Amino acid sequence: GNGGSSGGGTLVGLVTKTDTNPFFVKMKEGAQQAASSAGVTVQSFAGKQDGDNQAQVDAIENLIASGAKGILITPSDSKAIVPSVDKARAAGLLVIALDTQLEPASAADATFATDNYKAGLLIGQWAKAKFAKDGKQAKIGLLDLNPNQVSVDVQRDQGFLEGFGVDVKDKTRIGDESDPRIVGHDVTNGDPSGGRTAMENLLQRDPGINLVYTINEPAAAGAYEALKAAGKEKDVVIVSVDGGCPGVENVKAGVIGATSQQYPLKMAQLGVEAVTQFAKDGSKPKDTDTGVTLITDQPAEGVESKDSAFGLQNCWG
Amino acid sequence: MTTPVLQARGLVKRYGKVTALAGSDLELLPGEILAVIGDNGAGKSSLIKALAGAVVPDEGEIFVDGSPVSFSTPIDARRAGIETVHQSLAVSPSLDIAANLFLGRERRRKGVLGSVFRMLDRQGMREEARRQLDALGIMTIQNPGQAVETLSGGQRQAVAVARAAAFGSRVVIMDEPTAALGVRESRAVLDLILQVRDRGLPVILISHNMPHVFEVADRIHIQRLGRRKAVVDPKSVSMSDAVAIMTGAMEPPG
Amino acid sequence: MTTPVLQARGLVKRYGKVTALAGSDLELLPGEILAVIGDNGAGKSSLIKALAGAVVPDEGEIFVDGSPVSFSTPIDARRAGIETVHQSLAVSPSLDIAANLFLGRERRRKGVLGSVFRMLDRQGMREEARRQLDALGIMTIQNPGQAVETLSGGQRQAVAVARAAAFGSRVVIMDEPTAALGVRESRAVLDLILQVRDRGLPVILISHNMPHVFEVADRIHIQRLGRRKAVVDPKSVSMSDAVAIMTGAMEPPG
Amino acid sequence: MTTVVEERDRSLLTRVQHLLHAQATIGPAVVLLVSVVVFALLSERFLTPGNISLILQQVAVVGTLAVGQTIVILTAGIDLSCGAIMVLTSIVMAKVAAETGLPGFPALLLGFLVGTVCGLLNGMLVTRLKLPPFIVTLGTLNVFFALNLWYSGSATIRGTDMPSLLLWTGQTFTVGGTRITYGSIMLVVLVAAMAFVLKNTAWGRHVYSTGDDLEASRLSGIRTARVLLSVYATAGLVYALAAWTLIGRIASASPQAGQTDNLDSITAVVIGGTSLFGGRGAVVGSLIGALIVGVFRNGLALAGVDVLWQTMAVGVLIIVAVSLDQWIRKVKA
Amino acid sequence: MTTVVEERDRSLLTRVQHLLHAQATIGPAVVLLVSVVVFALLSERFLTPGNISLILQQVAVVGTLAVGQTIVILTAGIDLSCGAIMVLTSIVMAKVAAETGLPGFPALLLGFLVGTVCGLLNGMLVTRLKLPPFIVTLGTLNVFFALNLWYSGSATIRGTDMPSLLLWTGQTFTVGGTRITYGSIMLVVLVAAMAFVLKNTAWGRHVYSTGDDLEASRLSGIRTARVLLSVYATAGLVYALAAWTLIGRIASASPQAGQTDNLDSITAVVIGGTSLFGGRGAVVGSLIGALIVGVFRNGLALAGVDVLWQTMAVGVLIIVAVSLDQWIRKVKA
Ligand SMILES: Nc1ncnc2c1ncn2[C@@H]1O[C@H](COP(=O)(O)OP(=O)(O)OP(=O)(O)O)[C@@H](O)[C@H]1O
Ligand SMILES: Nc1ncnc2c1ncn2[C@@H]1O[C@H](COP(=O)(O)OP(=O)(O)OP(=O)(O)O)[C@@H](O)[C@H]1O
Ligand SMILES: [Mg+2]
Ligand SMILES: [Mg+2]
Repeated sequence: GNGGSSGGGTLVGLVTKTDTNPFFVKMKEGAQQAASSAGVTVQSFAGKQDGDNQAQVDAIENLIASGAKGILITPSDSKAIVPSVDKARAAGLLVIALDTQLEPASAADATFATDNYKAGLLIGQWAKAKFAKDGKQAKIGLLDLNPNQVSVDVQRDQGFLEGFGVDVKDKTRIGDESDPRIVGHDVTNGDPSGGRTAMENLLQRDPGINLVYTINEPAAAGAYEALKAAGKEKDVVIVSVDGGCPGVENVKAGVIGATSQQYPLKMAQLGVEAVTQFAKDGSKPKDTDTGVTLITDQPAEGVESKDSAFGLQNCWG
Repeated sequence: MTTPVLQARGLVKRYGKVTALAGSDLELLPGEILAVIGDNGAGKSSLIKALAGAVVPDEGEIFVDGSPVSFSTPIDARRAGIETVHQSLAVSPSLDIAANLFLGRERRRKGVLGSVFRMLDRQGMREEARRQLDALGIMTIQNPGQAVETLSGGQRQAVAVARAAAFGSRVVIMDEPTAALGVRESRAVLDLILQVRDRGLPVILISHNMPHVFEVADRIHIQRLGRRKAVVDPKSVSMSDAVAIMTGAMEPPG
Repeated sequence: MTTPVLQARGLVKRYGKVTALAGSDLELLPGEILAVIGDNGAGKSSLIKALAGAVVPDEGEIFVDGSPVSFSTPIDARRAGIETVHQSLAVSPSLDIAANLFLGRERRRKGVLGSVFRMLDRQGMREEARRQLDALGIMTIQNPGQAVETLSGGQRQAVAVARAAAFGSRVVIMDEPTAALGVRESRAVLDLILQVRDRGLPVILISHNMPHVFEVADRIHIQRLGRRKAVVDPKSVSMSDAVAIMTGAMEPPG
Repeated sequence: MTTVVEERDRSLLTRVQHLLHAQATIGPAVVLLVSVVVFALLSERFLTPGNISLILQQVAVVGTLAVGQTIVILTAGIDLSCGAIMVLTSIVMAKVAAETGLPGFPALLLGFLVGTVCGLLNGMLVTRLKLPPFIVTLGTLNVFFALNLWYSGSATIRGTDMPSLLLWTGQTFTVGGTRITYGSIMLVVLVAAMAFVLKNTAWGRHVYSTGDDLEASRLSGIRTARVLLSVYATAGLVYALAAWTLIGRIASASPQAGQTDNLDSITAVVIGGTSLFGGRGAVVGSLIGALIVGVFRNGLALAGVDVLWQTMAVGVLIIVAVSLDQWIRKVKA
Repeated sequence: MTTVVEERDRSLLTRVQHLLHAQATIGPAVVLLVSVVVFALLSERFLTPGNISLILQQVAVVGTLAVGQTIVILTAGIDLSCGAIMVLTSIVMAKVAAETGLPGFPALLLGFLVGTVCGLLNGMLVTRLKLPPFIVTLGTLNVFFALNLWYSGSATIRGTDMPSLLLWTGQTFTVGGTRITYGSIMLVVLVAAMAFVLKNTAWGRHVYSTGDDLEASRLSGIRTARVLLSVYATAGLVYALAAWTLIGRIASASPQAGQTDNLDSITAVVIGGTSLFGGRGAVVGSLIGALIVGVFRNGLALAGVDVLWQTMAVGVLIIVAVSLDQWIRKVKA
């Protein structure tokens, strides 16, 4: 039972938020692929659920104790994890934040991430352009993660609204907007079943909803089922974030209007390579934006995007 | 010599370090009331639990009508026609009286309702319960559909006794059936025991109440320290001698 | 006339639709053994539960040495010197014998260990328990440090009785203390009751065992349908008359 | 004067209490009714046939789980692993069908088998090792969940890759303009069937009796170990039905689903008036319990209440509903 | 011949069983010992002073919660809200101090007060409404968690904004080259103190007795309602201590923390040999139980086992450890 590909003496730790979300599972796979080609070992850890900070603290300590050279982490609580990261760095480990920045970002040696805010912004801009073109008045429903207002959740949600041209007021809080176009928020736990229930309830509140933001593609898939059941799937535009293969398939199938594709495999690969390099010569990497690409088959004026064929080539699982 | 209806030979039962039965014998003859007396902890309940299939003895043999049997569950004993009223009653408080009477041998409806849908014949069981309770004449329970938890201790005892009396086809065993009962209720149970015997069924009665024992028993089995110390005839041995044997103050005659 | 040590007037207790006590009276005179008899469900346990503070009656008054009291918890009754052996025993199986004897009135160590650290005087309590058990002379428990769950039913009963006898300073109440006991164990409890009375403490004894009742009681309180039906003198009333009154077959004399 | 009025009030209250006591599930039913009325007053959208059908759909998964949970709790057990069994089952059904092209019906049967086997494992541990069900299912919860992650590779299986039979529970038919899913109907049929079995068969009686007093039941000649085994296995099968409903509802099989469903199903059961001590309760109550939670979540969402306060409301609801039920039961028959 | 050998084997086994039975917490202790030995053989890094200190740090939070959970379970209760109380308390301590500049000591006291009040609320609901503790704490779990999110605004409070006293539990001192946190020491002291109180005071006896048989205790003149209230309140206070340890451990106060800690603390308690039926068990066992889980997680991690299989291992561990304990207890004294 070795959690990683067998390899040389260099141990790289990967700490993700959960091991159920496909996004992190792919990240793990990416890290292991990179590890086998670089000849190092990856050991992965995960929290039991989003926000499980303690498990990540334990993981960092266990990695320090195991003599790891570096840690790649997607923080569950980007503030609360910082002291543990400091400890790891003080013990001579290279710490790279993947996907989500630490607060402050300088707490990590480097951040390999997508800008989640930008991911939200892109789908917001796309939706704005699309609605302007169609000459429709938007009625927006937002399907967020959970009541806890974790940073990815907030950044994607607020980015989307900003991109759509809504005054978001406090950028760090979901739900303090007063724009009349917003019908409401509900939470999904990022899974299809939660997405469906949340969508159903929002539709009950206002059956006229025609634009739905979703925290991720599984939630979007659930939301689509709710819309389909209500016979409204043709009239409503769903936007999402992730860029997983099922999600891009859904873009192609017209289920999702546009999604912001992120690259967990790339993040993990770069991370493993950076730690390998660090182990060899002690050189530290720089912050890298692994990029975000808007995937849609209905390109909108003024918003850069790629089609679903590109998306499928680059999707992560 | 008549074959005993129920016979035990050399029963041993240990609980951890405690030896509840240390090689106990027992013989129940056809049509008799056999009383079992003994101090607290003498192994009376353990003995009849073994006969009722409620515990599996570590050693020893049990015979029904002369043939060896081995009871691994209470159901085995029941199949052999042995019905028991345990000291702890063994009724299900939330079920009603009829349900308790028929517990573990429910009747199904006739026709497809019963064979395919496995529906219980509630009405039939209630009526039968009513009939049984009346036939035994032990008490006036108005409604067999009443939950047992709403009954008084005496009434519950009566339900347990009625069940054993109604279904026992070979032996009825009663472990201290009158311990919690009032004078009148005890009387009714004693009458019931005599009535069961008169129907030809032998009865094993465990009791601490010597007057009761001497009134109804045909023979008295005296249990002491996990063994059968003696079997005496109540007509030829006095109450105080029986007690003396039971407590070890006197050696059994013969 | 002597003031009763303990007196109840017009006690009423209802459980939902059931009326357990329908205006019951009781008088316990100094130094006497008052037996309470009655059918199952006559309200005997309910009556003494009210006297022991275990239930709060819906109506009625209780007097101790002539002054009205109101017990809202068992502790209140205990403070008034009333100790009770309940029908359900009320011992804590996982604790040891000494702990059970002192349950709710633990002794602390002397000095700071006791006053600041509130440490129990285990050793002292064990020794005292040993002394009490010996003094009562009811049995041979080797080790007061033994858990109650390892005792037989009779031994548990003895622990409960010993507790009441040891701590009762005004009244000792026993609800069917011999129901589950063997002949010898019952004898010991009866002797204990007489011994308590001889120390000057009055005793209330509930029992279904008429020979026992007629042997030890000074007066007999007959409870019927939640009321006191009569108080009789065992020396002037026969056992069968008492039972007849109890079951309603006869009206009380006078 | 006041005392007299109070007296009369109390007796009125007592009479209501008695009335409610007559029928066991009436307590939860009253809570449901009251909440429906309140939410109908708060929002005119609430009491539309469409919304009612929606609530039924939303509670279908938890409601189905609650049916299995009910029979376990009736035996004085508890099942923390129900959500994990459901998810594992849904993944097995969907993945085998998607990968090997197994047709819908055998895939479904395979799922039922997996659910039943998981339940049976719980039952074996409870009856053979004589461990408290809480501990057994706390253990197997982790085991089943790990198996789920391992077998699924944490990947979601899309509905389009599955045979349509697996998605059937999400299909709708229309009655008087209202769409109803087959999953909702399945739940109602399941509840009716289980209620029938519990009430009218010997097995049902033995379930109650075993939960009421295990040793007494054994002495009465009930094969209690067999009853317990059959209860856990049946519960596993019911969780497999829940898995089917789940697949239909989200038109996919997701290894992430169901992680809070164990406590949610227990919540439905206890709000529905079944005693955690076993032997008392009814499966219809659990359906009502699930509906109460569903009505609350939906009604509060319609009223635009923040999810934060929805969470709190469910917490308060649990305590209030169970207290009310307790109060009603206090009357002796 | 075989029978004879088997007989001798069995009697050896029986003798071991008897030996183990003599001391209640010896079952869990044996499990702990065996796992330490096994992991030490698997990885040479395992049995280093640094790693041992690490494990102590890692179990400090759950271990502290388990102390409170133990006394609740001893009264035949269960506390699903412990994690929620801890998080709420940590947020209140930290936020009040960070926002109003309240010094560390009063902030800490305020936190202790909040924890105690939360526990008291549980206790009141259990004793006044006579609801099963499972239901009460299932309800208050939601309530406290919602309050936590509401009061914190879901924002993490950084350690740098807090008075240093709140972070004290995370400070270390060095013994023979090994760093030990004050939080670990606090846990050990807390366990010792609680074990002393349970064993040597009247209150401790009343806790056991109340859990053993509530009605018998009441009739014996124990104020059982007061005992229960004090137990839940004390547990709340202990959870506040856990909150302090938590703040020190993560050097911040996070509203996201502690969501799975209720089941984790119950796991520690049951692995530690305390009976869920009340009246039997010891707080030292719970510490050992928490250590067993910590050793497993750490040891498997050092051995490079994937987190997936760690989850499964904990599931199996629960069942094995409790079965072993049950087996040891089967011997009558
Ligand atoms: N399940 C058990 N576990 C451990 N010991 C037991 C068990 N059942 C009985 N014993 C012990 O076995 C011995 C005999 O018990 P048993 O119940 O057979 O006595 P008894 O003669 O029926 O006593 P009583 O008159 O009090 O009912 C006692 O010492 C008792 O403590
Ligand atoms: N807690 C209770 N709840 C409901 N009914 C009760 C309760 N306690 C007693 N009763 C009822 O009150 C009546 C009197 O009961 P009580 O126990 O006082 O009788 P008793 O004379 O002691 O009978 P026994 O000789 O069987 O002990 C009975 O009908 C009984 O069912
Ligand atoms: Mg016996
Ligand atoms: Mg009584």
